Amino acid sequence: MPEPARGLPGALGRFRGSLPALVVQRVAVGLVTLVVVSAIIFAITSLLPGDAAQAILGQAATPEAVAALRAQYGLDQPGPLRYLHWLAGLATGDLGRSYTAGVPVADLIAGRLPKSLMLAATTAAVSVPIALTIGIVSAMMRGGPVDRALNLITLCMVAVPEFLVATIAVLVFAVKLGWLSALSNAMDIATPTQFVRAYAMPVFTLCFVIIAQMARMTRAAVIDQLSASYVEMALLKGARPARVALRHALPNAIGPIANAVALSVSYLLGGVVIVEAIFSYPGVATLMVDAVTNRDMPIVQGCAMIFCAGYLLLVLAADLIAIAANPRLRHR
Amino acid sequence: MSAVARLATLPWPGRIGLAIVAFWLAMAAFGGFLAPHDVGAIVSQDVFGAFSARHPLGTDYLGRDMLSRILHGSRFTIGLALAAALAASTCGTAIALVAATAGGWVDEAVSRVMDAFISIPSKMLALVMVAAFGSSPALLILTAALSYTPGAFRIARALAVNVRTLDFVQAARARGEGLPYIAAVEILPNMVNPMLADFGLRFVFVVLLLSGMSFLGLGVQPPDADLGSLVRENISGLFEGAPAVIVPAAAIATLTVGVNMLIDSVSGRARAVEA
Amino acid sequence: MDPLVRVEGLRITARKPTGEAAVLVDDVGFEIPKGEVLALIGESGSGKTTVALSLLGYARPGCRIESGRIVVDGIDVLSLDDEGRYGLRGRKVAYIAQSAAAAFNPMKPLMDQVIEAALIHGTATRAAAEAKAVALFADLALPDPGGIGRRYPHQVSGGQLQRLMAAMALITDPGLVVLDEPTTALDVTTQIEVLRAFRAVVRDRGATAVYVSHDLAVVAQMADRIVVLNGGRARESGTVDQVINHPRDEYTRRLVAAAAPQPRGEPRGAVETPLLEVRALVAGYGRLDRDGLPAARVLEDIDLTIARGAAVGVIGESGCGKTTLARVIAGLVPAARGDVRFDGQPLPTDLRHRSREQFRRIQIVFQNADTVLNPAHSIERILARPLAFYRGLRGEAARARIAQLLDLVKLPASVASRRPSELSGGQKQRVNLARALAADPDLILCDEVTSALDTVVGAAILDLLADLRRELGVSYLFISHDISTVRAVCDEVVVLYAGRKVDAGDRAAMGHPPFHPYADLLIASVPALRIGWLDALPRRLAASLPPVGEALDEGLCPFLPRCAVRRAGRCDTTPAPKQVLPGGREILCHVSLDELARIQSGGAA
Amino acid sequence: MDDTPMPPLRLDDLDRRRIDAALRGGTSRRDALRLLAAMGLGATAGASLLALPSDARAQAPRKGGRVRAAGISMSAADTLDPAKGSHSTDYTRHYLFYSGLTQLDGTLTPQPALAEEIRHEKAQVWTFTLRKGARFHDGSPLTPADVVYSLTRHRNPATASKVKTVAEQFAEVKASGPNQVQVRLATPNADLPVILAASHFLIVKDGAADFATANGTGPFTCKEFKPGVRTLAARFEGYWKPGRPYLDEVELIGIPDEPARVNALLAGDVQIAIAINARSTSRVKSSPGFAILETKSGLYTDLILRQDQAPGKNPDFVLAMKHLIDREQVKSAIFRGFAVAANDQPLPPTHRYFNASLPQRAFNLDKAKFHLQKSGFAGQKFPIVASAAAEGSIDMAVLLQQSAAKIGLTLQVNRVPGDGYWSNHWMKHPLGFGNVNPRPSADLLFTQFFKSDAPWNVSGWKNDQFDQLLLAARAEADEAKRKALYGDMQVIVHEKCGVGIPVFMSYVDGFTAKLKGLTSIPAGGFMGYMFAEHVWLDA
Repeated sequence: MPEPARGLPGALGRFRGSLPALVVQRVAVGLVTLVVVSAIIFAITSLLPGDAAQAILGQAATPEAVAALRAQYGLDQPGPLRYLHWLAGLATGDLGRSYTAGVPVADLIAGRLPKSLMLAATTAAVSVPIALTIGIVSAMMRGGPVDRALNLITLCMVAVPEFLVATIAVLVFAVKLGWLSALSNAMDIATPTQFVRAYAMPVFTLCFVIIAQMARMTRAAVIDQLSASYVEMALLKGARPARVALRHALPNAIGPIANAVALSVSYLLGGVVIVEAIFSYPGVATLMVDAVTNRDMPIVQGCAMIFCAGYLLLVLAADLIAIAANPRLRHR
Repeated sequence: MSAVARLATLPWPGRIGLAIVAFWLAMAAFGGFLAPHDVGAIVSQDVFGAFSARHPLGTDYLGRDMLSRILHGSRFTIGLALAAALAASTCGTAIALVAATAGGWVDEAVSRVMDAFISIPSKMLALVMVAAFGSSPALLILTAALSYTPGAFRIARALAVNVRTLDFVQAARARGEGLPYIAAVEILPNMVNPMLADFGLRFVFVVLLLSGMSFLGLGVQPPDADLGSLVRENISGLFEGAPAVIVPAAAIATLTVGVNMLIDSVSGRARAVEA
Repeated sequence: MDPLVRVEGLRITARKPTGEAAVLVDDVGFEIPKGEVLALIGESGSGKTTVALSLLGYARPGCRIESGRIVVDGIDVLSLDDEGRYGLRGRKVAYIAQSAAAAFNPMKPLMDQVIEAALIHGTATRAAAEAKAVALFADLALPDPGGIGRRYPHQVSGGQLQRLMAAMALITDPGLVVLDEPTTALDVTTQIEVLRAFRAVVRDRGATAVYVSHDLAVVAQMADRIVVLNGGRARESGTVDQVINHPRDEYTRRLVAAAAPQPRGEPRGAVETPLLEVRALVAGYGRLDRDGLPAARVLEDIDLTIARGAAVGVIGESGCGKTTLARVIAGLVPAARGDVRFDGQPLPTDLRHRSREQFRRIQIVFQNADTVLNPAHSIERILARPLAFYRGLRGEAARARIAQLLDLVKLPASVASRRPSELSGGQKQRVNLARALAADPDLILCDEVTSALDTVVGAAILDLLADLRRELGVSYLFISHDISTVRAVCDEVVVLYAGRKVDAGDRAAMGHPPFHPYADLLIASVPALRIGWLDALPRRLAASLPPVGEALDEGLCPFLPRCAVRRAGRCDTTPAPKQVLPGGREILCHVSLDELARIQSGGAA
Repeated sequence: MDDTPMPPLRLDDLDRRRIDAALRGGTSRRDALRLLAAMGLGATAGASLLALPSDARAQAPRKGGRVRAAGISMSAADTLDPAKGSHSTDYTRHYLFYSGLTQLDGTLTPQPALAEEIRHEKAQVWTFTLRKGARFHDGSPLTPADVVYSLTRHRNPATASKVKTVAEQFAEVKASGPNQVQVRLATPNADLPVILAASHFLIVKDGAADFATANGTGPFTCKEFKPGVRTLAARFEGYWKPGRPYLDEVELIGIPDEPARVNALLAGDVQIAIAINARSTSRVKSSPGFAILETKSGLYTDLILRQDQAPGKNPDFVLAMKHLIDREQVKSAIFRGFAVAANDQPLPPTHRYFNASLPQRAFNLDKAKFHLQKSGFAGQKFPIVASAAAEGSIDMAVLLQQSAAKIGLTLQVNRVPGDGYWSNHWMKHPLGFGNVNPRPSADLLFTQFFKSDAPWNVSGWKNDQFDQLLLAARAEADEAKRKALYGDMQVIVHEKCGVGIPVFMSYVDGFTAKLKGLTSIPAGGFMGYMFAEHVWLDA
């Protein structure tokens, strides 16, 4: 699940100097993080019993067959050595070759990443406005029945297992009503109608998962600001509550909100295994899960890199938005 | 103002939440003993049976008594989720305190590692962990804690950094206090309430992770099943509206909502009192 | 004729989180004829702001206007519905808040905020409103009236913000303006400018105003009538002259007395062995450059000596480096140059190299009592810590000592069990002080200990400090922006400007010219409790100076741009010399002391 | 399975010509008869050969149309290399694009396919005469070289073939004529034609190594193949079966989640879905316009008791466990009746070598208790390893746990992840589960899973008598004798082997009623994974 954010993102505290400088610094730090991730991934996956050779042969795994295959994949080399090889490859932009499929990992990911991004983007496009609206409304009516109701609803939404939401949605909209397609393998989409048919339900399901998070964070951030004295000042100028919330409080809350959104959206890259499985949506998350079950470490690593990079980019974007929105940081 | 004192003056949502939480805690504690049937016993020929006198909550996909299975299952969901969420929040806070008070490269390094962990999808982590060490309650807790500690850390660190700049911390430094004292005695108590609120959501996440894991065929060992697994294993009864799907789902919903109602009003109240 | 504002039997209550109601304002009533300025005087918690806000039909969250009647310009405010109130606020009644820095939205350009009310109420088109705003900026003597509107709050000074807020209030030509402590957050030198500007606009427009303040001296300059509030009740009301010159109410008398603080304790020569010696100190913040100097230098070449049992005051406007000085001595900010000796021993300016004993003997009391006490701990725990930490005192012994300490700072023993949030500002400051005393220190660094407090409470704290010094023989480094408080407690006074020590001398010497031009400005800027003081200000302080073109290079007198007596060809070319008088008086200036003395005793420049 | 109507392919007079050729052809009549025998075609079977299936008479197949089929799995590991095929979706994909030398029919009897004529000497030296006019998708004709390459590549470890062990018995494979291939086996094996019908032995182009796309002689050409996404197949006009296939296009996808698969079918997103959970069948049947096809088969999930370690070492414990299996409950509770009770031996009742005289072992707590006491393991606690990888094993384990509790035996179910199950858990625990797909040939089944030195001798038992019988049966060409030998082997396994086989499960496919020509081929779901070339869409 995505994670909440409070206050300005940590990096902003340390933020010194110009925007380009910040970006450069963050990208550098990001690269370090990527290496850390790869190391962690490698460490934990090396705990897995069995390897690609055994996984591929399955029931047919006889010792000599396995040995032969290991030799073929270079699995007979010591683990750390393989890791270093992989790192070296990464440095030259080569993610390595999949054991099971035999094709370059880059190709496999390239085939699916656009789909994952599309799903994430669509979901974000739908959920973020809804979440912000809910958050702002309940912030304005904080403590009131509307606030409580929204809070309860969003909580219930996040509380239902997503595979249940997905299955119910399919049952209703695809099977019973026949409006939408039960599958969204997102192949041959030409018309907007097809697009909607394919994406409506995965997006719907994912909205259930992430809206609550963002809404609650937005609410918190806006309420934070509503207690500021410039808000009282605005009220004393005769501004109506809506104007106060939207024109005054909201701009000041953009930092934390952007951060919360970034975290939620980053979940849409790697956390959507279940939705991808149920709608047989060919995304990167499924690719990684399969890779884990097939012990296809190059793919696992590659996907991990993608997710991490995506997460870092999103957080960076959030920080930049916060900076752009904040004159104190903009004009220095 | 002590937690107990707070509970005494709760507003109605808090009281409702308290009631729900209390109910589920009771279920977790004694449910197993109240169960009319053994958790694995097949007691009926008809599967996905409806609500009936013999089986108040119907029967599941094998014809087992749902009431008994939920009574047993709630123990796992609540136990695991509580333990994991607690572990995550505590570890996250502790690490954040160290990072925030030590600052400098320690802070940097810790933050990088945490970022790294955040960016690893929790379900993926669960998959690997279970595949590597087999599925036991301890491991499930460890996994969930591992996935949600970084999130808690993020928040805790943000809080700690804010508190760190406050005058009373400066005063402590000027008094010559050591970092551990400042972290534990000066900063920590002022982070408890927001972390408490955060704990609520984290609890939900763990419950969801557990059901997510059941989807991937992980989770507690049969014949036992956590609430999420109960929903999952009976999902094919959904279209005929079998209680076997609806009841555990409802259970999860009430549980998570209850916990959050309680925590929201407790920490909210605390804030009001200090303000 | 019939008054513009009539308030009758106003009663406002608040609901505490714990449930029970508290009366904030009880049975308050007054009238304001059109064109008059009424002052609401009282310390914090007296309900003055609550009353002021009620004039806009506004009560802070958790507060409720229970009963009473408020009529403004014929409108019965309390009977208005939401729409009616929106129509009233910012149109009929405008508000100027205490801290402009907080009251401006940091995210929006100033102009948008200044004209917002006009747009909300549709009193003018955007263009017309902006034109009007620019005119107001000019009237309020704001620099670059045409352009300042495009800036953001963080880009202008506090004084300017305060004046911008006035413009914001006047943009709709409201019938009534409510000014809530509009200058409290400002330096005295800035305060004058702002007061002048306010007075000008209020007078010119014949506006009716409510001026909320805790400072009689300021009110004496601004108001026609005064209502003295205390504990939510009106203690006395009358014309300014009546209230400040012939106060009837006992509380009012205390207020008047506190307004002009009297010297406390006998001045003592610095004959004894020096306790603290600061030599050629340079300090600041940010990265250190090649020669170990910080990016932002805050203190330049500071010399300072505090004798055992002496009290040295450091004054200067905000940002002059006085707080940094205290923090360097406390070890919170490392010194880049120079050395600090304590009791003859060199004192490491880095916390980590100080012994616990050194920590114990030097205690710092921070300015803001609200944030300096850990809200999560009880008072007992707060006081117990230093006892245990420095002296290993625990259990009964500690409890006994805590009782003593509380008694020492004149607090009831009952507060021990409370939490800071349950104490008043003055009480917190006493606890803050008690915590320092718990260490039995030789030197206490007092950083603006009274500036956050009301005059009466502040005065009490000053008395306390003086007593403690007499009884315990502790030394003080007393930091303040207010020369009168410093004069009240200190033997010697050091004047800092932009990190430089520009003037220094003992209390007596600081009582009369010659002064360093900045010290002169500082001293003369302190409002006197005298009607018409503001108009009677010497011209040299009023004079607006041509700006100094090029940036000053290091070493030159930092006050040059604001200096009324600057000498072209000297001040802007060579660093100012240190002129020393008998009695250890030091002044950093080119102008000869005689000439300074002549100018400052009223002669022409 | 005499009740199942013969697939329409029987109509082709081409097939009749094949039989005649076999009967008359160069070979001696004895060999030919023996061939037929080997292929299980007694006189009766031969007669049924000409019987027209009812539904086929009812309406003539219609050409055209597009079908989307939902398999179980899809992952980056999907492959177009027959040798690597590891699950039903792979097999189905391979049958789309490739043909084998032989092909199984509704009775699992091998019919010559790319091999027009099959002869053998003592079931050891086999000669295949290749069909003339069979072409690859790239237009090139089928040559002996292609066959030789396709059969020999399995032995090369680099191929990572699933049937490497099976292919070990090909002592020599060589072109023995312009369009003849000769296979010499290490030991006689009358079931070679059956073995060669398996998807792994489908014929690829000589030298084929890169399987980014498929070039076979199968009914469809590969239009698009995205591992883990979908396979798109278009009709191959040059297919060697005249008039086949009927469908213009077939799209094969995988939907791992069973409810999702059923929903996709009922929502009309797919026209046919494999492996419908028994619990969902009522739902599919009750939805108008949809039907299910149950294929009774030899598929089973078996309880494995290692006999080379405690407690399985003890024959009484083994018997106790076998008596603990409540086959009726397994059948009804877990498989909702879509299974037939098994008798702790691997041949299903439908198999032609099934030993009907072997009495059915029943669920009997008393006997179980008796044997448990005798074994001395009463009151003890054992972990029993189950996994989703072995279908139904988790539920079976739970049922077993229940009945075991009744006789004072504590079984602790240990569910392990499906991934890595076969390499890390299967056959590695004292008590565990396995899963065996139907093997058309009894010999193959016994050789692979029960021979003492078999790589998958799951219970690790050693029974010389059994091994001798196996070799004898393999060489024995006389049907009656063979059946007797296999009968004895079934008894031995039933009595002694540490393998408990509760039920044989049915394959259940769900499909839209518009889809015609779908019949059972018990080698697996989807008509033994070969549905694509047989079915057509009604207008």
